[in-house]
Amino acid sequence: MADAALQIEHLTSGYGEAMVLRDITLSLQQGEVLAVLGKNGMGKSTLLKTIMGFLPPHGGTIRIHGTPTTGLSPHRLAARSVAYSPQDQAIFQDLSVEENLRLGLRSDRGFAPALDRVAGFFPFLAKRRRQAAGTLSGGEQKMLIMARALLSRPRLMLVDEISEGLQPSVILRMAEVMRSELSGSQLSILLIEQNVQFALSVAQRYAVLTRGEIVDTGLIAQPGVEARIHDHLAV
Amino acid sequence: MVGAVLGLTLGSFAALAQNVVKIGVPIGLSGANSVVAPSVVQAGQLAVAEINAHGGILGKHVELDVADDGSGADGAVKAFNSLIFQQNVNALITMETSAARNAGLPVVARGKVPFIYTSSYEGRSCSPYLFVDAWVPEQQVPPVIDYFQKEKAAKTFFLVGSDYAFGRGMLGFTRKYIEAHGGKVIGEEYLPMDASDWTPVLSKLRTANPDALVSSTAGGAPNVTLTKQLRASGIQVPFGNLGVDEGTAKAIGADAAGVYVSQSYLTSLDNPQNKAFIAGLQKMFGSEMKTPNDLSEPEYDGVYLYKAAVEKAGSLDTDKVLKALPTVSFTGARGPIQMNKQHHAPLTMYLGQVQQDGSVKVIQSFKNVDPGDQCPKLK
Amino acid sequence: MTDLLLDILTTAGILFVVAVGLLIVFGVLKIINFAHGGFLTLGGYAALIVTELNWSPWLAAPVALVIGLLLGAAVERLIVRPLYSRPLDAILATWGLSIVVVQLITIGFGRSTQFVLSPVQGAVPLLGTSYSLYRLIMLIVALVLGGLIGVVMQGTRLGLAARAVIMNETLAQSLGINSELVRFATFSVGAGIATVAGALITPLLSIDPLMGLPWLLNAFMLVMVSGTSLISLAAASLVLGGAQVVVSTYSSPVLGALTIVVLAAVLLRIRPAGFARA
Amino acid sequence: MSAPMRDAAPARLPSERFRLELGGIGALTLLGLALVAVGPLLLDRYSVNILIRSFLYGSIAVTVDILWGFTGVLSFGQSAFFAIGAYACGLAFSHLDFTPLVAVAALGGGVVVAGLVAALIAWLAFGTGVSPLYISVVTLVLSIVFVQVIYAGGDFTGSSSGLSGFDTFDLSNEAWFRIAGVALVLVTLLGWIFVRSDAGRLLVSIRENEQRCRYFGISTSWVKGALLVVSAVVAALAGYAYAAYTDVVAPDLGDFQFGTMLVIWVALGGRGTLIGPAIIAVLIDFVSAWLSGSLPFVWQLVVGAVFIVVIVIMPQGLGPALAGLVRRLLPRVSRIQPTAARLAEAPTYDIETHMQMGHAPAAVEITGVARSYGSLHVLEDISFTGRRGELVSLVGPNGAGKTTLIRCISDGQERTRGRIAIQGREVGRMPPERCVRLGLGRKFQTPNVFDALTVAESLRVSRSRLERLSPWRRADEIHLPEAAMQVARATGLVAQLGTTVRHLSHGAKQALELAMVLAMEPSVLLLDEPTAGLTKPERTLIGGILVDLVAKHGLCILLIEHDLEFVREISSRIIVLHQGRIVLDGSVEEVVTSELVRTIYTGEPQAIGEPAAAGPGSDG
Repeated sequence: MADAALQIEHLTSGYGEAMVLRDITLSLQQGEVLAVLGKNGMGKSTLLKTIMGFLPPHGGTIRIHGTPTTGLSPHRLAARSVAYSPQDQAIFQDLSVEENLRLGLRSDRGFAPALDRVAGFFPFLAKRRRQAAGTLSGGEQKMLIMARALLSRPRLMLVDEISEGLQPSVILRMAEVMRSELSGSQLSILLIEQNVQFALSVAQRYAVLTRGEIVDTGLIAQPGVEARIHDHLAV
Repeated sequence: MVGAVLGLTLGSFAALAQNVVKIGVPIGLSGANSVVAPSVVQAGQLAVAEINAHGGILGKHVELDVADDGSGADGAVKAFNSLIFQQNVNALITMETSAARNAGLPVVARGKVPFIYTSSYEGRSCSPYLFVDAWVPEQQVPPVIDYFQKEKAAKTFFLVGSDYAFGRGMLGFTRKYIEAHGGKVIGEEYLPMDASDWTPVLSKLRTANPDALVSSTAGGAPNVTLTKQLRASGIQVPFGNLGVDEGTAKAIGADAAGVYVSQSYLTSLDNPQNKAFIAGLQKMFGSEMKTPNDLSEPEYDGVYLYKAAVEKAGSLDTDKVLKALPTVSFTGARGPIQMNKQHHAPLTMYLGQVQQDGSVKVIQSFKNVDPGDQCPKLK
Repeated sequence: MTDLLLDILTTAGILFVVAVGLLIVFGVLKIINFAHGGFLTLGGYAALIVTELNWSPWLAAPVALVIGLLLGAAVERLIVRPLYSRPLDAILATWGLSIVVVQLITIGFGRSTQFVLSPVQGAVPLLGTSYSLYRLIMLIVALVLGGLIGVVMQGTRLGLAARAVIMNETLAQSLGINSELVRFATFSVGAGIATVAGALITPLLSIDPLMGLPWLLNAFMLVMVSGTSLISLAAASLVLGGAQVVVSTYSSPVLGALTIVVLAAVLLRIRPAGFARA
Repeated sequence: MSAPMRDAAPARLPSERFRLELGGIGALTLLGLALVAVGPLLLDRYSVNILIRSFLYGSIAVTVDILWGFTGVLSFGQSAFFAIGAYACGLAFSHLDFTPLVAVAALGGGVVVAGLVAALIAWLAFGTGVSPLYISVVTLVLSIVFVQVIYAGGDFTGSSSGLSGFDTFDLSNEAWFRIAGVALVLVTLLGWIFVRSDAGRLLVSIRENEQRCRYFGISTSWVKGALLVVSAVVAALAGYAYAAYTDVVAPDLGDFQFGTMLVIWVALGGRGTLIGPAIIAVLIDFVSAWLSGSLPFVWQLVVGAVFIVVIVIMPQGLGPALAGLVRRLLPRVSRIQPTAARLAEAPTYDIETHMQMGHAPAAVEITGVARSYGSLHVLEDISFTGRRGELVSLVGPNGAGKTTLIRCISDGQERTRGRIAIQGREVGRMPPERCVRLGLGRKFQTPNVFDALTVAESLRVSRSRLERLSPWRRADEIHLPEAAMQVARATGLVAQLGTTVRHLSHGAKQALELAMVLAMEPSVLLLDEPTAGLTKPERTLIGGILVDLVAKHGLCILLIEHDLEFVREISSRIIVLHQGRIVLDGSVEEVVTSELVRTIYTGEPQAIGEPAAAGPGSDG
């Protein structure tokens, strides 16, 4: 049996004394999309930061493709084909679109064909490659983030609230792009979301995070899932 | 003055010392004087070695104690304190910046030791403990100005100096002398003693376009930077340097060629004492020998003058030595030197011009130039 | 007037060359390297060694570069790296380092002021006046150095990584950039540029163990007002250096020596972010 | 002869501890004075000579430590103040006759000039919005300017030569030794008493968290400025003595290297220990002078190298490192007993008393408030009124502008447009410390506390606006209003009064900050996620206290919360913010059932119209 793309067991993590995540156990199979849903302040971003090596976990283990990664620095994880798109400050505002994209690859070799490929998803990128990324609109910036993550053909993507503040049309486009990249590749995605509809349109499985704990998890294909999730997220 | 009276009655602390005569040399091994200081130390070491070879002073072995004063006042206080109170020297014989000398004098007064100052300086520093065997403006400035006015038909002068007592004192006298002799000073600029960028001064010099330039900068480094930058700027003007010595001129190299100097000692002086002096240095220091110069030779004379005074007094007692000092004489490379009642020495002065190889060619000499009234209150 | 203009331009050039090493270290590492003055001094002594070995004065800068790169690498590993999270302590520790450098130089070379040969002599006719050739060369060096750093930063993968680390180190790390390596390389290069600058300014001036200090202070103030931008540094060098020349020429050199620090302090009070993003 | 009752290790009272320590320092003081008295008899002339200077330097090192080690103000310019005092002496005695009148006038002049310069520096460096690093930059500039001014002074200041040989006090070296020695002992003793007093703890709290202090209504700029002025005066006095003794003043006294050397001594001796820097300063200067003849470079090299090692490996300094070593070797000798003040009820403050005065104004009234950063509008047209006895929750997704709104209410400099009144009084452009005095209390999102203080000390500092802190003793009781007391009791803080805040759990820190804010007796309370990172029982507890505060004491609370369940339980009213605007202001019931709120939270943006772009620029 192939190793899971991401296997998290009994993970506890937080900032200093404050435990934001408690005893999280999750697994993401190869080729799968797992949506982690939850309201603000429930520890979703902390989960990604811990996986990516920015926060040292207080307990538990993280394995990526079977190899324990606890203690590895972020750039080493990136070298292992993990692409991380943070929620805030995810682009270099003062760098050009092209420079932002170049940073998605470990070297400049193979950049041209890779750029052509992602420009196929988001044509505006090719046209605006010289423009400073900070001058793009919010939606365009999110698409740039997605394109940069896909550029290196990662095996595991960690995506933090990519749909936040986007127009419905753009959200649809994002979902399409993700689905097409997933088909026939080894890519697995851990999707952090508040937008339930978007999450459900891309993911196969979901987990609900509330106050640092997983309170519900299951397959999206089940009937009545959407209502169930809404219950978790409601006021 | 209060200290002086006490000093005369109490006598010297240092006199209680061991069976050696200790001579302190507080000097600027670092900072502005660092270029010239090693040659001064060598002159002192030579004198001491010679004296020891001939039985010392009053049969006691002579030791030289050198302390760096950083060419400044603060460092001088530390160096003087250390020499007088820690090393218990019997006398101080040294060449220093005016800042260091002024700062050291109160320490000398407290420690009550004779202080022979061997540096040319701006004049009028008076203390019962202080004797000077080098020139003052009254002796040095006239040869240069007279020569520029007569031979170069200079009417307008530009003065440049380091901003400290010596620089201002020399140029103050120079300005008076020029104006008293019908010349005109069209610019007078100072840079801090440790400054090394003369660009703004040179800009003004270029704009003023004088007939002659006279400079009086601190010891070594400012002389070098000024001369180099003046040459690099392409400004052509007769240049009299009141602060440069032969060793420094050599360090500057070809850039110094053509500069006029007025000195009481030059290596090219043709007399047996000078030949013996240079030969002695060569023998003692070999390849390490620094070119002797107008600031180092007086140190050699100073040590011998002290020896003569001690021997005449028959004691190391400060009071007695101070009384004997104006009465003794020594003939060194600069000729016979005797300090007067006002603690300064009449000297023979030479106007010279630096050559391509850094040596100085004597153009004119002036016999026994009197320092004038330096310290009329001392009797 | 032409002279004044040339004075301003060449002074700005010299200031830029002296400060740029400090600037790139500050940009990438976010710490002020107070050993910068010590590195400048070291560069001066590298030039002195070249002179004493009777090598061509043109070799002074390359020799200084090698010394600076190696020393910078060692210093980053041993002293700077443990202090990344304590920027104030990093200032103090690098100042301690500059004391050590000064004392080592003093032990090795003595305290006295020394001089090096200039690779070129005298003045050249220019725009109706004659002007110091070496100062003009310094202006060209500044332009070339600024251009070179600009090209590296803008045109190469290394420069792109460095800029990414300057702008957002966390994001750069998550994109696979080894920011520790970037910091290491940057500090080493910054030290190398500092020693080269020290070697380049010495033919104009004199060498002593403390020669780096006044330059460090000016460079520090320039970097404080420039932030992390090369263009800002060029502008600050021109404006503040120009003010220094004007004040020195028309008022007094003593006041001129104050111009840069005082103007920079005033600028920082009015606009804490300095020239950057003005 | 009955044995005293023994409690289970009660915390020692501050006054007891203070007296105990005072005994220790008193013994040290006597030892110091004795050494100063016999020193000249035992030491040779040179040592006496050098130590006079070393003692004076030691005094300035103590002032640098109070500024930097305790208060976090790193000044490179203490040398300039020292030199100002020295030049006052040198200039007066050089240009005027030496008479007692001139001597006193010069001393006064030096002190006044140093004080004024320090006040100017403080005004420049401690103004609002000025970078914390600026004080270091501007003091660096001060020392450079000072030296150049002396250079420019020509014959008057002696330029680079300095002034020397002026008539001065006719005192023996022994007398100077005793003057300088006693001065050092006194400065250290007074400094020691001050930093250990209640007021001294305020310095540490400014160093630890200046923002928190300002939100306690403490004018930190004023405190730091006053401290700088006093330090400058002490340095100037030392400088005056130095000049009078050595009979020399030179520009080097005020330069940047000397200023930096003072900082190095303090770092080596141990920041925040006073005695460490004093001893190290004397030791290093003395040894430097002794070795200046034989090993000057090597000695400087050793000092520099040791300094680097200390900064990198033991940033606390040599003194504390040695003390730590001793403590480890003798584990039983110095067990430090926890020290803590008792808590006592403050005379009840009651907002109702104000209310009875009739037509009381609204607790907080916000009219048309907007905040933009350039073209980015974070808040637009926010208007609402918070009344007494009301708990208003502010909810909304990330980036809705909730925290920005709190910031605008508590700092008059923040908003771009609009008016805010607290208790009927306009906030205008007041800085936080003045807003707070209108009756505001603000708790930050992440616990904003003083890590280096104990719980009791923190509470005392938070009360400093209501109860003056003594600069020379430590009080045993802290008077807390009932609400703060309730928080402290319910969360177990009362049992941890002697614990250093650094060692508290996250929940306890949150509770402590809340207790501190309540100790200020605010009428309007701004709470930014007070329960973030707390466990469920802790949250319930805090919720109960908040409800109580509103009901019993008539406070008005504005609460930012993500946990909507919690909001639902405690709020009397909910305001929903979205993209910088108020989209709903209503009762709990209205908000909970609102379709609009549901869509905001589950991300179906078409329901609330066109979303603005997250960044500037046009949408593409």
